[in-house]
Amino acid sequence: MTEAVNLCVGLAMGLNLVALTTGRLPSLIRIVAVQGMLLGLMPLLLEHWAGPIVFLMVLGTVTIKGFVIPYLLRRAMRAAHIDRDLEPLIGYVPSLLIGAAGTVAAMAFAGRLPLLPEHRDTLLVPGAMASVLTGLLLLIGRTKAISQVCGYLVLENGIYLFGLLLVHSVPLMVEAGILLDLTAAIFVIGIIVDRIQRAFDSLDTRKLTTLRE
Amino acid sequence: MTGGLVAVWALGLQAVAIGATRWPRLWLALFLSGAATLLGAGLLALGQGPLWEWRSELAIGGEPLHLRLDALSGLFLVLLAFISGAGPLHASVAWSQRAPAATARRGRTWWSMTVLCTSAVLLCSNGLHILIAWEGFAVSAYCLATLERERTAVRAAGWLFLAASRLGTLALIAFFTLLAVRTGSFDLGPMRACPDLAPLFWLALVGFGLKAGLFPLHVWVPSTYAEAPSHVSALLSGVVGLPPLNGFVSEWLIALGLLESAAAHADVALITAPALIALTVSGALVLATFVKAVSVTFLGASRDARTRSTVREGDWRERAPMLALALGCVLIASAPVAAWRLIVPALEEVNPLWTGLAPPAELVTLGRVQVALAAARVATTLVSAACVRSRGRRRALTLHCGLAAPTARMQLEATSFGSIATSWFNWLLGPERRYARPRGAFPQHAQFAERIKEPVLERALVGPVALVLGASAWARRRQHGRPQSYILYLVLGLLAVSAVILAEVAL
Amino acid sequence: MSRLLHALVSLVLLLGLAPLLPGIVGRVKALVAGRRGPPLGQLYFDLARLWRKDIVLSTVVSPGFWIGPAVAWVAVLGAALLVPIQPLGAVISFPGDMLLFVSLLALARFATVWAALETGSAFEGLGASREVSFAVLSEAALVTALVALCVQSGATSLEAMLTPTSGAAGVLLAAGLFLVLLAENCRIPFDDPATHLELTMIHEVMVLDHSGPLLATILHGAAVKLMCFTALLVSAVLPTQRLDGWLAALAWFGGVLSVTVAIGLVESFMARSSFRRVPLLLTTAFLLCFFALLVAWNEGGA
Amino acid sequence: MMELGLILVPSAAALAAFLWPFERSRPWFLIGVALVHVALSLTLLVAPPAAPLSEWIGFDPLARALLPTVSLLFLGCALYGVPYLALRRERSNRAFVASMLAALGLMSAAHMARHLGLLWVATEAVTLASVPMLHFNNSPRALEATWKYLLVGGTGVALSLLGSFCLGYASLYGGGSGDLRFISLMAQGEDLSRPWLLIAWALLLVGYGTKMGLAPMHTWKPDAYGEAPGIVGALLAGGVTTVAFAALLRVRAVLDAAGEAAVTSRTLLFLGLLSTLVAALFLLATRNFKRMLAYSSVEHMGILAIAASLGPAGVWAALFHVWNNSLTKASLFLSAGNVRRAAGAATLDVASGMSLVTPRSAALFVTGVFAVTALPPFGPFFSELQIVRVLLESGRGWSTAGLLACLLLAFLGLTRITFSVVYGRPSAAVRRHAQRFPETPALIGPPLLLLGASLWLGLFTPSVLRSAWKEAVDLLFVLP
Repeated sequence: MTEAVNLCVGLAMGLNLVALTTGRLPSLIRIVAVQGMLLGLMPLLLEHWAGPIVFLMVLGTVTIKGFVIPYLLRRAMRAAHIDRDLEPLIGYVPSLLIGAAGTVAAMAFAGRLPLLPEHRDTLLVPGAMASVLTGLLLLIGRTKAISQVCGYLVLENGIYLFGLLLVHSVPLMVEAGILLDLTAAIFVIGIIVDRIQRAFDSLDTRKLTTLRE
Repeated sequence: MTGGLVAVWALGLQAVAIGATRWPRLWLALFLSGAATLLGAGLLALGQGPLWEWRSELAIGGEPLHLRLDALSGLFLVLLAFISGAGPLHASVAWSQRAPAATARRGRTWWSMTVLCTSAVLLCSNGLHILIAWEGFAVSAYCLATLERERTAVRAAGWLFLAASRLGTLALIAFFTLLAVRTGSFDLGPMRACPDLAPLFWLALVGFGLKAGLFPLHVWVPSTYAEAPSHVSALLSGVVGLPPLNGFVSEWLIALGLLESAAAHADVALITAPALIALTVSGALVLATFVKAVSVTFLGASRDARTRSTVREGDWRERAPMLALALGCVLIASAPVAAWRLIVPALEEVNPLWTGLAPPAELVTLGRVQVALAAARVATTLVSAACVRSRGRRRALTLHCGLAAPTARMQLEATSFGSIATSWFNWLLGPERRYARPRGAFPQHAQFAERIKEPVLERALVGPVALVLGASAWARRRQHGRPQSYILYLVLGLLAVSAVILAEVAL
Repeated sequence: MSRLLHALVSLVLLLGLAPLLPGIVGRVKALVAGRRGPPLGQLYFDLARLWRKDIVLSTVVSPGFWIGPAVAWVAVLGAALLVPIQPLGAVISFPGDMLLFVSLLALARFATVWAALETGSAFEGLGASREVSFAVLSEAALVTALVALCVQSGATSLEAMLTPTSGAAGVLLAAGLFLVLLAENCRIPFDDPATHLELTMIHEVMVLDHSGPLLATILHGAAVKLMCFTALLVSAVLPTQRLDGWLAALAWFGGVLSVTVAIGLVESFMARSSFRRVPLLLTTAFLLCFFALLVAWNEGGA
Repeated sequence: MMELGLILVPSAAALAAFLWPFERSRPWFLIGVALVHVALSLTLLVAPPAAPLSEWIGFDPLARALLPTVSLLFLGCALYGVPYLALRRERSNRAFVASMLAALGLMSAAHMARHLGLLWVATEAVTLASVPMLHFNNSPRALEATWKYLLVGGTGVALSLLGSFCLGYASLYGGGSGDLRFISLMAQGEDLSRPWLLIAWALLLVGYGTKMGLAPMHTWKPDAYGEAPGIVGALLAGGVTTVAFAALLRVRAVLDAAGEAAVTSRTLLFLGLLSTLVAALFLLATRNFKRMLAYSSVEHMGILAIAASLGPAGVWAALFHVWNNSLTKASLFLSAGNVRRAAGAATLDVASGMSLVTPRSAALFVTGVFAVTALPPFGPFFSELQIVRVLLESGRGWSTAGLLACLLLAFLGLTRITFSVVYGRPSAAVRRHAQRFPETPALIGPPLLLLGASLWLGLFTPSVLRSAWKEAVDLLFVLP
């Protein structure tokens, strides 16, 4: 069981690093979608009792993160006629180095944190931290709105991963609420991205600097 | 009927007057009766009337209302009543004919508010309520001073006044809260019994000193007095400076004290003798300055043809209050003993040791000498007037040393007038000079202007202000509109909070 | 009754004898220059003549123009009444009257300057500017001298504090007060009352536009002021109080006469110094008085 | 059960308004719901339920201390909203009205949430519900502001979710069940795992601090408040920030129960002072009077954070200040909205001499600025005085001096901008533009009412409110 979890989380961590290096938006969207699906499947590995509600949730998560959101992002990308984020504020190589260092630091930091015995051998905590860091790095370092949305998704994936630690203690109602909220947030962001594309005829956030002091 | 109740009645009248600003005559009647009542209250308190205190269950801002009228507040009430009563009479012309109706009404409203708030400051005995009344006074005074706010200079001066008074209020907030922390309540009653609170009074000094225009807290004074209507300046200077005695008599008392210490050969004379000399020098400088200002403004011929045609003399309503106030000054100067009697109960409030202080014999003699000299002045003036009336019929141009066509612009300017005295202080004042020397055989244009930087506003404050504005500009550049950086700030905030937590845990 | 008599006698002496002093000064100057000069009582004739004359007023002046000289004259007279005339003593005397003395002189100055500025003339403005500016220094010197006297005697009224001293303090004080006298009365080297170049005058230029009785008042006031300062100097230096009766009066008049002659001699042998040097001279006067104060303090403390 | 009405009535009304087919009558939903909400919350304020509904959600003392101000604020906004939306007929108000009502319901839910996860869900939902309001103007500028609001605010909210999970793990590691109900977290007390607790606090403070607008996480605020209609600014500045502040108070109570009061105090004081300083500096620099209001909001959030760092008396003063700030700031946003509409722009280059164009709104605006800068006798003066007093009582002289200095700078900045907007001469273009937007009593009344409420609150604070705040403080500082 632990191996399966670790495999999934390890894959997700690898995808983080790939996401930091890619300049092509389609592949970034694909990476984030795969990561989302991978993590969406995790409850099946962790839950001892996989009732229909859990299945429903997994199905919902996978559908939304793997298909709906990527579809929205691709549509916006095509409308804007871009497929690259060529001028990142933090270059690809520095991003990769920072990301790798962050992953290492997350491993080391998680090792020093007090963890319950059943979590001590899993990669859940370092994986969550690395994803959060990657997400922040993408949010800070990229200039295209789509890349930033992807960064936000990676950040959320990290938090989701951390939430799996509490999967037995957080009531399902609340968990469903959290998931619903996160999804709605992505939807709203997607809509706004779409409108930005229409209003500015671009998805370059460097054009969004009218509001300043 | 005690003075306190009369004072409350006066406050009520003032409040009613605010409601009647739409009808100038009604307002004037209400306001003046309010001022008269205030005067009565002050006189009652100054007379042998007992200390009046009133505590109410009614809480304003969580503090029970506590009013108190002693002789000291009574004295100030009397002064306030005089000055505030004279103002509207002087202004009734300005506020009814020349200014638009709206300005006139605003003026009436804020005048009433100012007087109301000032009386409230004098009556309240709870720090919180004093703060409320004090700030109310600041805002009303600001509104009064900027009645003609169409002019930029007026707005700038008003803003400076407001800023300075805000600084004062913050100092007072600190003062009263510290007091409340030490004594447990905002009520000033317990304060009188706590001598160990003395260091706090520096804060109060800053707070009240700003409004009183004490150096170096005077930054707002010159521009505000210059830009506000004259009666407003009079109220501002009269209310918050509140000179306990008039001009010479008060200075004479101070100087006499200094002199006696010198004569007694006390050690303190090492300080007081130089102080006396410095007082003389400053007095002479003030004389020079005053002569300069008055002469350039009022005397000689008008430099500007436009002024000649537009400015006209005010009527009796404008002049009468000025005359009344001037008469008051003359009376105090020539009857110092009476003024002394008026002051002593108030002084007892400040320091109980001064109870029953008899006017010194010197003061009695001084009063007589002043009266005699005044009589002599009147007599010689009458003789001089008679001479001029009988033999001064001929009129001629002022002597100009043969200049054929003198113009009014050839009179001495203020800058030139003061140039000798200021030149001695160049090393200290560092005046800015602008020349345009006359050139050629028929010079068209020549100019000389000298300006001295204001020491606090233009020198001492320049550094800190530049620092704050620099920091502000730096912060402003950080808000540049790039959301990427905003998220970076968020991360930095997280790091900063973590650092604070780590530091706290490590301690 | 005797006080009233005393006051009347003093008034007559002051008002009557004052115009003699400028005459003495003029005669000394003339003698030194080898001329006969005007009669001693020339100023009396001038005053009488002026008093009968008409007044010409400038078109721009207001009543301050003719109130000024009147007020100034009363103020100077009041100040003079505070100075003791031996052996009679001062007419008015009370603790702290020296402050009144200084302030009355300032008032006189203020009234004169005001009247001068009424005309709007650039000349008179210049004169007024000089007058008020130099007054800052000369008043400082005067007050320092008075404080020195005060420290020395322990009294605060002019009559009581004018106890003459000998030694260093006396010399310093005499020199300082003499300089103040010259400056306050616009004598050479501070001002030249006899010049005809308005640009270089102080006092005379301020009264250019006054005529008739007004000018008479001003001239008489100036004479009283000279008298007053001379008396102050004499009382501060000569031990006249120790003598009695006629001897004191004689000594006092002798002192006044010699100070007046000294003024004449100074005017004969010195030239008017340039305006830039005037502050220097006045500062010297101030320092002399200040040293006198220090010496007096030292002696009093010992 | 009555308290559920506070959530359900607005939510149901939001749905109904969304389906309602008539543009002109739809805004009246706002007033109807606001009146019901005010009636409910005031009834509950005077006669609170004996016990909270459940351990998950309920009208507990903290909700009682804060929720009524949201109701009153919303009533003011609703009264203003009807005439405002009548002026904006060119835009459909369907999404606007529905999301306003939804935001009210969600804010009520957030105030009444007694479970950290539920609280988070409600807060995030409020954030999302305010998006349609933010880009109601649908201009590129509004879109840009919305984007930044979503991106920065979303990141902050995500961090607070991470923080919530960390708190849960602290409980789990400490032998608890990982239950996120505040009551059980507080009961666990010192058993909570300390490292996780501190991590959770840092994340939650930054997360909810972003929502509150504490510096340096405040960057979305000027953009959002500057571009949104005044009514939205009022709701965000007076209501949503309050929700985040209440969340921080509840989390802080957990930390205090675990014996970490020193850490919470120190960090809150740090962020509070930093916020007042940053706000003061920006107030000196900005040239847009609606952004000015945003920075003023940052300043007041800083003051709240400072007050919250000071123990029971400080929190009491903070609750008082929340009321004053909500009502005053809302009034200010509404009057500023009037001025902005008449001027056509909010920058100082355009808006000038507005006292001649919109005299009543300009007078209200100036009075509001005076009120918000704590000039007596308006409410903020009394609460800030109380805060200064508690600061001095706790012996933090230097912090007090710093706070007072920042207040002075903020006052200078605020008055500078306000006076240059209000006084001076209006340009001909502004005069022409303003003729389209006459000042009607319906647009003046609501800000006037709110300002009056602030005045009344300061001078004569009702005893029921005083006791409500006291009980909330007792709830937060009960030691197990």
